Amino acid sequence: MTLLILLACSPAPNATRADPIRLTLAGSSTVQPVAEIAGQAFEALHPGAHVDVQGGGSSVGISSARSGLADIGTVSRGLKPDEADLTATTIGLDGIALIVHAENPMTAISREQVVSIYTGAATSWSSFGGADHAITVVNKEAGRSTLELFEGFFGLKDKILPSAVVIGPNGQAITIVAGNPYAIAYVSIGSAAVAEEQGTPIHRLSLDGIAATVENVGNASYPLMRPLNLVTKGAPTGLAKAFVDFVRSPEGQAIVAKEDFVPVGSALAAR
Amino acid sequence: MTPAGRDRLAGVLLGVAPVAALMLVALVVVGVGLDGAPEVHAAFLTEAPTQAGRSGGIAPMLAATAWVLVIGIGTALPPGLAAAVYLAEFAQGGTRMVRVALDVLAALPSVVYGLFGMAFFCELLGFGWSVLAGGLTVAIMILPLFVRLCEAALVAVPADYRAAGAALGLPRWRLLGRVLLPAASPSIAAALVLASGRVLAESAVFLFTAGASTRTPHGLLEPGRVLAVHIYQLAVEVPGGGARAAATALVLLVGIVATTSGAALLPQLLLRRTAA
Amino acid sequence: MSAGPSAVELRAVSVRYGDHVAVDRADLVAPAGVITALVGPSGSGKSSLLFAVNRLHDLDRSVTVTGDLRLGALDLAKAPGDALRTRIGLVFQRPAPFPMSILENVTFALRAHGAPRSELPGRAEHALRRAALWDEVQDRLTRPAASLSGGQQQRLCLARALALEPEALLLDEPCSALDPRSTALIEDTLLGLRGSTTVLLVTHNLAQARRVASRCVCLWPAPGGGRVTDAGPIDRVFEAPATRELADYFRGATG
Amino acid sequence: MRLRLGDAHVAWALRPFAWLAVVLPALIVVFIAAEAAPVLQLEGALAFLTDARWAPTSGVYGLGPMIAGTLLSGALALALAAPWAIAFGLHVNLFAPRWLAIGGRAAMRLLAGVPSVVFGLLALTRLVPLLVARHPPGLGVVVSAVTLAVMILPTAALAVDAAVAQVPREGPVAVRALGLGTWDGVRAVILPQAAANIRAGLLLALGRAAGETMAVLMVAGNTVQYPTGPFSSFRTLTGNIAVEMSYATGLHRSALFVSALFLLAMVLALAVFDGRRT
Repeated sequence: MTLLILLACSPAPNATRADPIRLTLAGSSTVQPVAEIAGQAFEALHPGAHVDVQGGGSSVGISSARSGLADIGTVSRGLKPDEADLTATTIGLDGIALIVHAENPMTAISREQVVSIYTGAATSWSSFGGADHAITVVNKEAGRSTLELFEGFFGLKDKILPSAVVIGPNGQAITIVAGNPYAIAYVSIGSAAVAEEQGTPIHRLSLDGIAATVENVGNASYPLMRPLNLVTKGAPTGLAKAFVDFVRSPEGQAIVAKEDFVPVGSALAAR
Repeated sequence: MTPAGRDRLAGVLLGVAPVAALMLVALVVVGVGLDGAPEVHAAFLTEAPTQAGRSGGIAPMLAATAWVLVIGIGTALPPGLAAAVYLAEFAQGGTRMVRVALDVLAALPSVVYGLFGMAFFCELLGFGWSVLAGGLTVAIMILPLFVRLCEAALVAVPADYRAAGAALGLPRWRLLGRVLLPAASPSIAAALVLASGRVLAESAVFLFTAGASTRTPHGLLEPGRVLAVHIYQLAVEVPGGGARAAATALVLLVGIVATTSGAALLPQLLLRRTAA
Repeated sequence: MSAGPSAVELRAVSVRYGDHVAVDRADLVAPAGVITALVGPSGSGKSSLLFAVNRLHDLDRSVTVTGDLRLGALDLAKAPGDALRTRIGLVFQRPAPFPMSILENVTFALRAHGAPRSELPGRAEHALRRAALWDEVQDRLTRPAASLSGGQQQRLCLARALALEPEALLLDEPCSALDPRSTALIEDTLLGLRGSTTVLLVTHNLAQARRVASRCVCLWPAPGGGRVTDAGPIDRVFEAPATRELADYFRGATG
Repeated sequence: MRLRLGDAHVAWALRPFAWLAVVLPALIVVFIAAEAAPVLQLEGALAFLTDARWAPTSGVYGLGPMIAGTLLSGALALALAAPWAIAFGLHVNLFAPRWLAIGGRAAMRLLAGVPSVVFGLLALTRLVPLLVARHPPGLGVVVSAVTLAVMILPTAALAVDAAVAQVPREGPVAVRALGLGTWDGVRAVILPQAAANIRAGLLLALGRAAGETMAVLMVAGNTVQYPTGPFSSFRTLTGNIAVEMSYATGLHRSALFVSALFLLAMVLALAVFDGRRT
């Protein structure tokens, strides 16, 4: 508290140094890596600009964009009806893939099979040509945009079996599947692709015959995907607009692609 | 069973505890070291991270952690010790209610402190995401723990000293500096160690208050990503970040030994303990 | 600090721990500069009465003290607690030296009460000499007090109390844990205080009482709390005690 | 003349800090209550106990399973950590050779600073796979209790260590003087005298267990159900907050704050009950 008093009487520190123009982003942890890398690239082009990327999840993205704590909120979903006061600019797309352990013989899954597993109708891998062993169903927690997209697409609203294991971040879901030959989960295609490249013992299942790859999301043949949005109060202006435009520019979209997300240009054109 | 026999048996059985603690540390160091050790080299400690932490170093994280540790302990220690002294030595009654309040508050999930810090320090007081907001929030979080342990330490000081002091017509506060605090200093040191350990171990609080930006904070109002948050981001959010998370954790382990050992010695140095 | 010794006078003093009455309306006079022994079997409330004099019971809220307590003209109930305790010293049954050096144990209270730094060594030496400890510690004053023997520690506590030059000195069975030599040294010190300090000595050691005290007050346990059953010149009290129980008690002890 | 400062002045000067130590954290309880108010006004506190399931995005807020989960994991963690902590405190003070006393304390200090995400990850990647074969999904009560016990061990162990260190030596020495051993001294003198501090340390450790977020979140499985067996996946009140808070909005978010209120109430009951016994 003594420190607080000291601070109160000292002039605001950042007013004295050559004042960097500061741009603050906050929100979805999925978008955070892309935002950070894009931020560093943006700073190279705009000396004197400081891009700070905070985390905390989509709801922090929305609330801090509204309160002005952040100049740009990042969310890994479309805006909800009650968020009409904000403007969303899509910078990329992220597919959702079902993943199983590398040793799991299954390589493809149909929409009906997903429903039977996630409602608990089918409880053993034997009904899918695997060993007679209980399926460990991994679900996401309420509020996650991936869950809403997943439930919406497969018509599983309030129908997913209550005994499913619940884990939020993609990284952890992948770790659980990598450690459990009898588990099935759904995660972002990008994170699954990187994990497979690094030798993590998992593999993605094709959905209704369509391989869960970044390309198929790009050409809109893979149905299950969500937008990655930069959210601002009203249309983006000034430094925020410069950053949004940068991310949508070819150099920005290259960063999006490198993180195994789907660049905006191609999908929208094809849609 | 002779007394000496009982002692030998007790020595062996009880001995399992510290030995198990050492093995546990070995497990953690090996578990973290296997993936992390190859990544740690000089540049790792001096450069800033790139590619969302998958490459580059963790220098900004070291700075951010130092900031929040100094601010956190610095702002919690004085009022904490003062409160503990008041409760143990001067309070007339009603200390049980305060003690219960402190126990309850010490049990609050850190994510709740994080959200409170964001709403109170970042937004209301306008500090924004900053090491100051992080430090002050964690100070509030460790205050109950610190006060509770220091108070228990003072209460356990033998009453003979207080009676002897009173018999010499000395007011209680005269005994603090040279008699009561030195006698309680082992537990005060433990409280300081736990408080600083808690600051280093915390991720949820700082995610919402000090922020996650990967730039080195140069001022109180600048955001910074502490080591624990960096480990969380890499391990859980950033695809392919596992090895770098382990490397960061390895560096943090070294930092913990240094900080907590320093914290353990602080009371002795401050209180110039004369021979017990 | 003080002009000269003052008498300690208690009128109808009762000490209660919650609802348990330890001492019931006791009268006691410890004449100025005289050594008065307070004797009686354990449980008669001797220590409770002693601690009422220098208001040490203030430390424990569950204790209530009633009656009239005076040090000379000073009403002990109204005087500020700390101040009156500089004028009434107390030595406990169990030595309780501070966790400091031998010298600091004596000077700590002096310094805290405002004695100028320059006077401290002299006054400390004077107090240690009066407690017959100076010769044994003069060359290791900076050693920790805990390094002293039990008898030496008790004499250190005595020196610590005498350093404030109190008008009255209370002792709660000071020698019960000491060797004969230390006991003799403490008794010589007390005898040396006659004329300069009023001494009130609680003791089980009736022989010690005869040797040291010139007056004696007897407390006897009763259901309603310890009562004073006899008081007067020590020889008269020992030879012709007021009650038969006292006679048996004295004969048992000295018979 | 030295300033005649009496205890009353010093007490007056220190009292605000005591209130600060309570009011500041209490501000947080106000914050929680404010955030929890919307859904409480709508649903009433009872719904949180009577609702069968937890589906916050569709207005169903059953906290029952999580309350059971918190109690079970806290109790199990303390049951594992308490004996370990007490044995540690006694051994490093009374029985251990010098190297083990120093090494043991350094180990505990190190463990006190390890972030819970590290413990969570180690458990998830090293411990869970071992259990998966026989007890799918490997996550659940046992793994969480073990991880939690390791998390709260330093708090308890260092507090017990300090409590034992502070017991004056005369007592145990007196017991040895009767020809008895160190262990007899422990039973007769040290444990009784150190009991208050040990209980304070264990209560803080239990509080830490209730408040632990990251580690339990990763290994509990987070299924909203009453834990039936040692390997059933379950969710604690704290896990509920940590796992959903980042993406919760509106009534769902305020329902998470209601879980925080329930957690507070549980710990309050524990602290009050424990308080009465001292």
